[in-house]
This record gives sequence, C-alpha cells and structure tokens, in this order.
Amino acid sequence: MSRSVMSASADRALAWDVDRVRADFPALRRSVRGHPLAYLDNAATALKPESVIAGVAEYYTQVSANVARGVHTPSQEATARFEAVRERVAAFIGAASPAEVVFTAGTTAGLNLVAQSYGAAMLEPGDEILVTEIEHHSNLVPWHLVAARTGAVVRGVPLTEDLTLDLDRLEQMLSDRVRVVAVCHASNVLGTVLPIKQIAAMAHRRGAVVVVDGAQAIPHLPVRVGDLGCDFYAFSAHKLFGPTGLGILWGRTELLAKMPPWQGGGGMIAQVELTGSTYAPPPMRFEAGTPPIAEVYGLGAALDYLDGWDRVAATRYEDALADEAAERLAGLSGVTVYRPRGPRVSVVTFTVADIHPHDIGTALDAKGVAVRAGHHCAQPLMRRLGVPATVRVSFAPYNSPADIDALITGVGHAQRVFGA
Amino acid sequence: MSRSVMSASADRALAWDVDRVRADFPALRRSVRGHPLAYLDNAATALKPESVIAGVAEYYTQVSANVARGVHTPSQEATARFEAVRERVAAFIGAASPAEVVFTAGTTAGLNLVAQSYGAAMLEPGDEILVTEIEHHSNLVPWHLVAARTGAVVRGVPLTEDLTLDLDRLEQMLSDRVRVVAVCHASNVLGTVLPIKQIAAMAHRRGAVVVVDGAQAIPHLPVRVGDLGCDFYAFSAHKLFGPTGLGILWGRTELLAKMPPWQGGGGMIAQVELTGSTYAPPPMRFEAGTPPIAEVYGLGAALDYLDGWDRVAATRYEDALADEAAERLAGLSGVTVYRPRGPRVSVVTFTVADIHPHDIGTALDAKGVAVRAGHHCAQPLMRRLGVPATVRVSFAPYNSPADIDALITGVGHAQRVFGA
Amino acid sequence: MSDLDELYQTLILEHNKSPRNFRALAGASGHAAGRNPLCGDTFDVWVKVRDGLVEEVSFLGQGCAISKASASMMTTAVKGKTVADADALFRRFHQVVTGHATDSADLSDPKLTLGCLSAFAGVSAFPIRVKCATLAWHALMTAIHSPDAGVNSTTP
Amino acid sequence: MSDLDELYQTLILEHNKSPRNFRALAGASGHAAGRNPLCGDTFDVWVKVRDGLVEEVSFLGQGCAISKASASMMTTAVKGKTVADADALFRRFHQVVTGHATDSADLSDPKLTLGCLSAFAGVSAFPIRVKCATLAWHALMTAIHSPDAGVNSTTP
Ligand SMILES: Cc1ncc(COP(=O)(O)O)c(C=O)c1O
Ligand SMILES: Cc1ncc(COP(=O)(O)O)c(C=O)c1O
Repeated sequence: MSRSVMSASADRALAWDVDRVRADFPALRRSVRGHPLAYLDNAATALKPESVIAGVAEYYTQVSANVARGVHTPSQEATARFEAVRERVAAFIGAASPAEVVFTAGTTAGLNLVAQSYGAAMLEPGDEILVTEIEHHSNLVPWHLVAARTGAVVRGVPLTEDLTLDLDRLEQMLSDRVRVVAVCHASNVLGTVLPIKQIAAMAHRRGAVVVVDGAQAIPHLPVRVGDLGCDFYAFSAHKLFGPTGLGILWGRTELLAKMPPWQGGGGMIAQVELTGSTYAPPPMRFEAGTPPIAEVYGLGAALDYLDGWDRVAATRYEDALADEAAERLAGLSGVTVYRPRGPRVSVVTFTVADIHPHDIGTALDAKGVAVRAGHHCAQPLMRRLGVPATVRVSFAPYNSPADIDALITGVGHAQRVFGA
Repeated sequence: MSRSVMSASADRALAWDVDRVRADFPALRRSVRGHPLAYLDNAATALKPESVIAGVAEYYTQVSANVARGVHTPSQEATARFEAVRERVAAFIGAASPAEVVFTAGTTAGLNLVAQSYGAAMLEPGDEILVTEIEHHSNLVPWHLVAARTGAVVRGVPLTEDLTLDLDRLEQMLSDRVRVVAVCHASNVLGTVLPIKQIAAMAHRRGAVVVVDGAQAIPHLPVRVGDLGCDFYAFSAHKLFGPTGLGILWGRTELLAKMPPWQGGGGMIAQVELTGSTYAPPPMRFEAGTPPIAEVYGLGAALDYLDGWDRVAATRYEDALADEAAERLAGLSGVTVYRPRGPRVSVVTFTVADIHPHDIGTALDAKGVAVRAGHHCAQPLMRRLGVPATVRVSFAPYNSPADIDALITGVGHAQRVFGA
Repeated sequence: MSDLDELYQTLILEHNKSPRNFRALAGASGHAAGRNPLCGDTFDVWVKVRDGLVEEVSFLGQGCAISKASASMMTTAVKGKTVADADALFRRFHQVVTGHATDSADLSDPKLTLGCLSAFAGVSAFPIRVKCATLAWHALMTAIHSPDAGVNSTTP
Repeated sequence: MSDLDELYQTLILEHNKSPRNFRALAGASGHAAGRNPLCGDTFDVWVKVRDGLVEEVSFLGQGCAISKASASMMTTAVKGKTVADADALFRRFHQVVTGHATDSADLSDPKLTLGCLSAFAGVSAFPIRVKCATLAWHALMTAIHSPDAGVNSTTP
C-alpha cells in the first residue's frame, strides 16, 4: 500500500470505524478458498447485519401469522409491524404519505408494476418511452414488453463522452409523444449518478412521467422523492442490507390513485363477484396475495440498523475506497478503468487487456475476492463501451482497505498466470 | 373432553407424536392474552419449524450472495443450492423436469403469471374462462383482469347442495369457447377437495387448459402433477411451513415454452437492445430480477423437514382433529357447521347464531385461540352460503386436542357474553 | 373485568341487538356507504344537515356487534349537534378507541364528553377492531362533508 | 499446484491465444450459435458431416479463455471421428468438467480417451465455469443433430 493511501485510510478511520461495522456482518467471517472473503459485489446484493437476520427470525419465531386479515393477536401484531415499517419507509424516502409506499417483490417487480399498470393503461400507439443507454435490463425490458402490448415505441437516450447522460439529446428527444422517461438514479456498472431533478423538470415540461430505478442509489445516497421531483421510485431491500424477496415502489398519490391493479388476488379487492371485481385504494390495490411479511420485518430492522450509521460518513468512506481502487487499478499496465465524470456511487468497472473478465473473476475468486464479471444486465451499455463484458467491484461501508489490496494483488496474479 | 374423544386421541398418539412435533415449532411457545396459543389459522399461514428459520438464516449468515450471475464462490454456492431446491420441488410434486418449476412470489403471483402470460397471449374476445363458486379471490381476480384485457368472459361453475363442485354443470358449461378452467385443488373455506383428475380430463376433451390453485392442498395432500393431469399448479411456500415471499408455479414444458414473458428484467433475457429484447427459455424466462433466494433456502429446509414426517399419518391426525372439532361445534346449540361431503382437508367453517363471526373471532382471541373470521377472500362462496362471513378453524399436524378444547370453551364463553 | 367483558359492555350488546335509527332517511342531505372490504362489513349512513346542524342521522347494513352498536350510538350522539361538534366528537371518539385519549383540553368541553360512547374504550385493547368502531363514523363524515362521494372504503 | 493453475493450464492458455479452426466453414452441413445470455459469451460453430463422419469443424466468436480454448480443442478433437464417437466424447468431457468422471467403462475405450481435453479437469473446481467449457460443445451437438435449429441458448 502506498504512503498516500495509508494516510488517507488513517484519516477515514477517524470518521468511520470499519472494524466495528464489520463485526455486525456475519458473512464477512467466512473464508473463500482459504482466503478471507473480500466481498466486492455489493451492487449485486449487500451483506446483512446480524440484526436484520434476527428481525426476519423474530417474525418466524414469535409471530408467524398473516397480516391484514386476522382478528387474532399474532395477526394484529404482524399487521401493526407491517404498517409501521411502511411508515418507516415513507419517512426514509420522504414520501408524502405511507399510502404511497407499495411493497413489491423487488425493484424489477416494481418497475414491471409501473409499466404494466400505468404504462399499459396510459400508452397509445406511437407514444414514446425514453430510456437511457446506461439502464439495467430491469428498466429496459418491462418497457419493451409494454411497448409491444400498446404499440408505443422505446427510444434510448445516449451517453456523452464523459459517460454521463447526454442532456442535450434528452431535450431534443423529449417530443410531445413522450409519455414516460425511465431512468436509473445510479448506474450499476459505472456508478454514474443521473441528475434526476433536472431530468424530471425537463420531462414534466413535456407532460411525461418520470420512473426512477433507485436500486443502486438507495444504499448510498440520501433519497427524498419529493426533492427529486420524480413520479415513481423503485428499489430492492436486498441491496439495502435487507432481505431478499422484497422491494418498494413509491408512487405519487395522484398517479397511484388512477392506476388499475396489476395483479389480482386476496387483499386488493373492494368487492368480488364471480365474473368481475372492484378494487381497494392504493397501496392495497397493488399488493395482491400474502405479502413478504418476514421480509418487511427484516427491512424494518435494516432501517433501524442504518439509523445507527452516520450515513454521510459511510458514503464518504466507501467513495474513498472506490477512488482508491480506481486509482490503483488504473496504475496497473493493461488495465482500463471506465469512470464517469461527475457524481457517482462507489462502483468501479474495468477491463484487463487480453484477459476476459470471467477469467479475471475466477482468478480473483481463487484469492477470495468476490467481484462481478459479465454484462451486468446492461448489454446496451456494454455495446456503448465497446466491450462484451467488464469486471465490476462495488463497495459497501464494511469493506476495508485490505479488500483493495487483495483485489490489486489478485489482478496482478491473473496477469502473471495469463502471461499478459 | 368426552370419553370417545379421549380414546380417539389416544389412538392417534400411537401414530403421531404431537408433542415431539410441537417442540419443533417455536411460535407455539408464545402465549396470547395470558393463554397458551391455540393456533387454528393454518390455512392463512403455517408456523415454521426451527430448521426452516435456520435455513433462511444460513443463507444470510454464510452466503448472502446473488445467484446465477456471479463467478465467485458465494454466488456459486447460492446458485447451486437454488437450483438444487428447484430439483427438490420438482421431485416433491412429481414434475417431469426442474425446468417446469418457476419460483414466484406466491400462489397469487403464480396465478397472475398464468393469466397474464398464457391467458393474455391465448385468449380472444368471446373465449371463456371457467372458474368455480368456491374459488379464492386469487384464482378469480387474475381472470377478471385478463378477461377485461382480452375480451374473454369469466363464468362460474356452481356447487351442489353437498358443497362439492357440480360436475354436471361443469360438463354443460364446457363449450368449445372455453380455453381455461381455473379451479382450486382444495377450498380454503370448506376444505372441499376437487376431483382435479376428472376435471382435467373433461376440460382437455374440450381443448381447455386446467390451472390449479394448490395453495390449500399442498400442505395436506400428496401432489403428483403428472397424475392430476392438470396443466399448471400454483402454491405458496408459507402455507407449507416455509418462508413468506415465495411461491411455486409448475407448468407443463410445452405450455411454458410457448408463453411470452410476464415480467421483464435481469436474468430472463437472451439479448437486450435499447429498443427490444429476446428471452431465455423457461424457467428463467419467468424469473425476472433477483429471486427470493433466502426464501428458497428456507423452502429447501421445509421439504427436508417434511421428509422427517410420516405424511400419511400427519394428514390422518389433522383430519381426525378437524372431524372432532366439527362434531363438537355442531353439538353446540346455535352453531352451524358447513362441511362438504366427500374428500376434504382439515378446515372447518362455522357460524354462531346471533353473533357475528368477528365477534366470535375476538372472543376466541381473548382466550388465546387464533381463528379466522370474515369472507376468507371468497366472497362468491359467502354469497352461495348466504352469509356475510364465517369463522374458520384450520389444522396442522402440530395442533393438539387441547386446541379444540380451547376452541369449544371459547365459543361457549362468547355465547354467554352475548347472551346468545 | 376481562378484556372481553370490557369490550362487549352491556350497552354495546344492547345497541347491537336493537339498533337505533336503523332505517333509510327520506330527504337526506347526504348519504355514504362505509365498507370494510377485508371483513365484508357494510353500512349505509344518511344524514340531514340544515344550517350547520345535524338534524337527523340513520343507518342500515350489517357487521359485527362493535360496528353495529357504534353506528347506532353514533346516530343518537350526533343528532342535534352542530357539524363542528360532530366533527370534534368523532376526533375524541377516535382517540378513545385507539387508546390515544390524552388530550385533556377536549375533556373539559362539556359538548365533547363522550357519554355513552365511552363504552367503546375497551376497543383499544383490540386494535384490529378500531376499523369496526369507526366504520359508520367515517361514512357519516363523508355524508356530511362530501355528500356526493358515495362509497367510502376503508382498509387497514 | 493451485486451483487456478490447475484451471488455466498452459495448453488452455495457448489455445485461447491461438485458437485452431477459428474461421467460418464453407459448405458446412450444419451450423449453430451457442450463447450464454448471462455472461454474454457467444460462439458460432460449423460442422461438415458426411456418411456419419465429422470431416471438418470450425468456430468463431468470443468468450473467456475457458470457452475459447474449449471450442478450439474441441474442433481438433472431433475432427475425423464418427458422429457417435463425437457424442460419446462430449458425454465423457462433460463428466470430467463436472467432476463426475467415475464411469470406468468409458475410460477403457481408446476412442474415448480425452487426450488433450483432460486439461479441462480443473474446471470442476469452479462449477460456474462448466457452462463456459461446454458452450461450444452444445452448439456442436446442435449443428450435428439439428442442423436447422440455429441459436442454442444455454442458461444455468
Ligand atoms: C385457496 C387459496 N388460493 C390462493 C391463496 C393465495 O395465496 P398467497 O396469499 O400465498 O398468494 C390462498 C391463501 O391465501 C388460498 O387459500
Ligand atoms: C440499476 C439496477 N436496476 C434494477 C436492478 C434489479 O433489482 P432486483 O434484481 O433486486 O429486482 C438492479 C440489480 O440487479 C440494478 O442494479
């Protein structure tokens, strides 16, 4: 480790006690192929603190009842907690009301809900949906599906040379036919943070709604949906140190109110006849069937856990790690780092000359370093970058400078193995 | 407790050691309003054995990686387990191949998947979807939604006086316009078990596909989808002693192969351009986004746990409890029990003269007895029975004769409070 | 007294058996339906308001003892009150059934003493029943303040 | 030798750098594309089969060292074999890369010795890479047995 890096990490230690934080995450105690785990795949899914695991277990151990339909005490307890977490989420993202918070199965499900409920109801042949070249497949394919269903057209807004969104092109493409602008808050490949507020203002001038894929922003940035000015915001609990199987879709009251149901089933109805039904108001209208109850308990625990963090310090810490990793990687011969100019989250993407990203991934795994190699569910962006795949490292506040050392050593080792 | 009941339970004890089983379920140790919990709401959601809770925690504690997209060891472990549980589920229900097993968010999501993928693609204006008067809203509303979308028509097959399905009427209603017959395997209100094999044969003669809501059958009956002869079979993990947030949709290979995707996102694609995409084969095509991974671990643990049961003895035991409860309830003055003739699962529905089911529910809760009161997401059936709501008790193999005693005492107490 | 006896006080049981003003109201100034889709309870509430005064209230429908007795006692409690006092009474009632009756300012106002309505204090031990106790009240508020709104579905 | 050195044997690295039969094949009797949508690897495989004999095999495309070297070594291994022997060789290869190479019957058949292909035994320590090692093989099987099938997408 170089001198400047050491002093930088010493500085950070004052503001962020990473060893204390690491102790909260049991998965960090495992080893991989004889090496301590260096988990640098946080953008795929985050590790969970003990308290989240306990929160999930608490539901199963002490409650284990269904919500919203029971007169008995365990069911009331479950319902009360379920709704309390909904309020907690509303406060966490600055929603105007808990009724704007819909529990879904994940970011992907939330984006599909918007596309298939709002989109299918509002889009007409020839209408346009703008997406960006930087989107995850989960914010592209739902729009492809609804376009095929309605006759609407999907168009992609390109990136600039700086790997940020080309706002001039967006402005040009924002015709009166555009009904939906679907953008990520932060890119899962490059970390680019898009200027949602500005995009929303531009889109709203043309009467388009703005759907934000917040999957990669929510673990890093303070999100206030009111300030962002968007219309929908989707994210996953599992990337926010919470359980799998749960996502949140936030939507503006006025929009949710006029949207038809997406899925039908128990809990979302007003009245059901054999041959037709009427529906409950939001958020219930969009929560058909038994919801992910244990998962909501776990998310509540995750938000409680995050309350114990100085999140500004946490983000500054993980950003410093990402910068350090980017710098050291760029210093290796044959390595290309793809970094956007401007605001970004702690994700770093790179390639190594003459070694395929999968081979780098395997070589790093052999040293206990967990990274992602592939197209990262962002094939259009790969084409834009002119590569079939990349290696991605993504940071969380429990990562340590030692993880970066392991990464750098591992890449060097791969280069030696490959004679590159 | 009457003499005959005592000897009956003594007999049962030989085949089924309920005390040993009860020890596996931590939620049974709680008390409610100063009374031991008598959990008779198993049809809403089942309690979980310790090993299932541990299975979920194992994922979070030791793995906590995403599936199918990672080259690193934790991700490989998660993927291997995930696919191993898929195989386990395929074996559990007698599927022809693991590729016929689609992981969903629950029964409701599975039925919506069939309606919105198969249904929306295949149904034309004037086509008919047959449902039954006994269905749960989750097997009604998805069909209402797809009917509204396609111009198809939903028609309801009535029940006989015996509270079983009127097969003669079904035969009459099975015109050539019928494309889909959507039926439950077992009713969540009456426990009626429908003759799926016979229904499937009748429907197939007319070229209709048969979609089975197996939510209430799977915890009680041995299910072999091949023998049943149906085309789709949906159920939820949480009613099978497994985690919330997870369901299974089984579908015949030939049908899944020709179905378009329902949700778009990561993991279900072949190739994505900015403006269009092509899709992976089943089951991946139907599993967009990060799946409920911890939940799949938990389901694996639930199936392992069930391997330790003599399931025939378990069902015989819970059936005996249901029969005993039905008999003793029917013996109380003012109580009406609604029981179907013929095969049924351990669910008993009743009403008490001059006392609303909710008030019975609250009175029972005051004694620690957890039952369900309401329309049970089966409003058409309530209308058929001529009541706004009922009280439902539903059994699992960890219920004890003492639970029935508490139930009977509680109903008597309610009658005294109400002067009824 | 057990939680249960506390909940099902004699007065509640009596109103459940013999609900007051249990009829439609000819010449009503407002009407609303209150439904709880999760349990199927459904009530119609009619109101006649003149010059800011609640002259008459009636209801019809079906539901549990709590919802029915609450509707019945509501009709007798608000009759003759000003709209403003009816509103305040509902706020007070809501505090009591949810167990949040801590606002002593309200208590000192004689127009806002709950009287018989305090029989519903036992509901606070059974939170799921709050919807039952307030179902008709919500419909009344809709009938008074948005007489054209029609159905008022509450969900937990 | 570490897992990694075991995986990336010199022979594999050499074929990755200089793949054999890396071209399209004029007059092919079959062609198939192998794609792994989860990682983006994509290969085209051409084959010329006459009288049950695999006369020529070639490939083009891109992917990791494992998939590329495997495709390259496959082309040299099956060339000149009967279709039946090529099938059996793939079965054997599959057993080796998945770590299930227990069937000694196969081993005794000289036509089925893996030869250079045994360099891929190290793959079994990295199960996720099995798809890489078999991608071109699956395409070959499609090109031989369903020459009109076109794309053959494998997913885990
Ligand atoms: C018969 C029946 N079908 C469907 C469902 C819906 O299951 P879930 O709520 O788990 O989606 C249930 C349970 O609520 C049920 O009892
Ligand atoms: C930017 C982005 N959007 C959407 C998703 C989809 O999230 P999930 O898989 O939890 O549905 C992801 C994560 O995979 C992502 O990184």
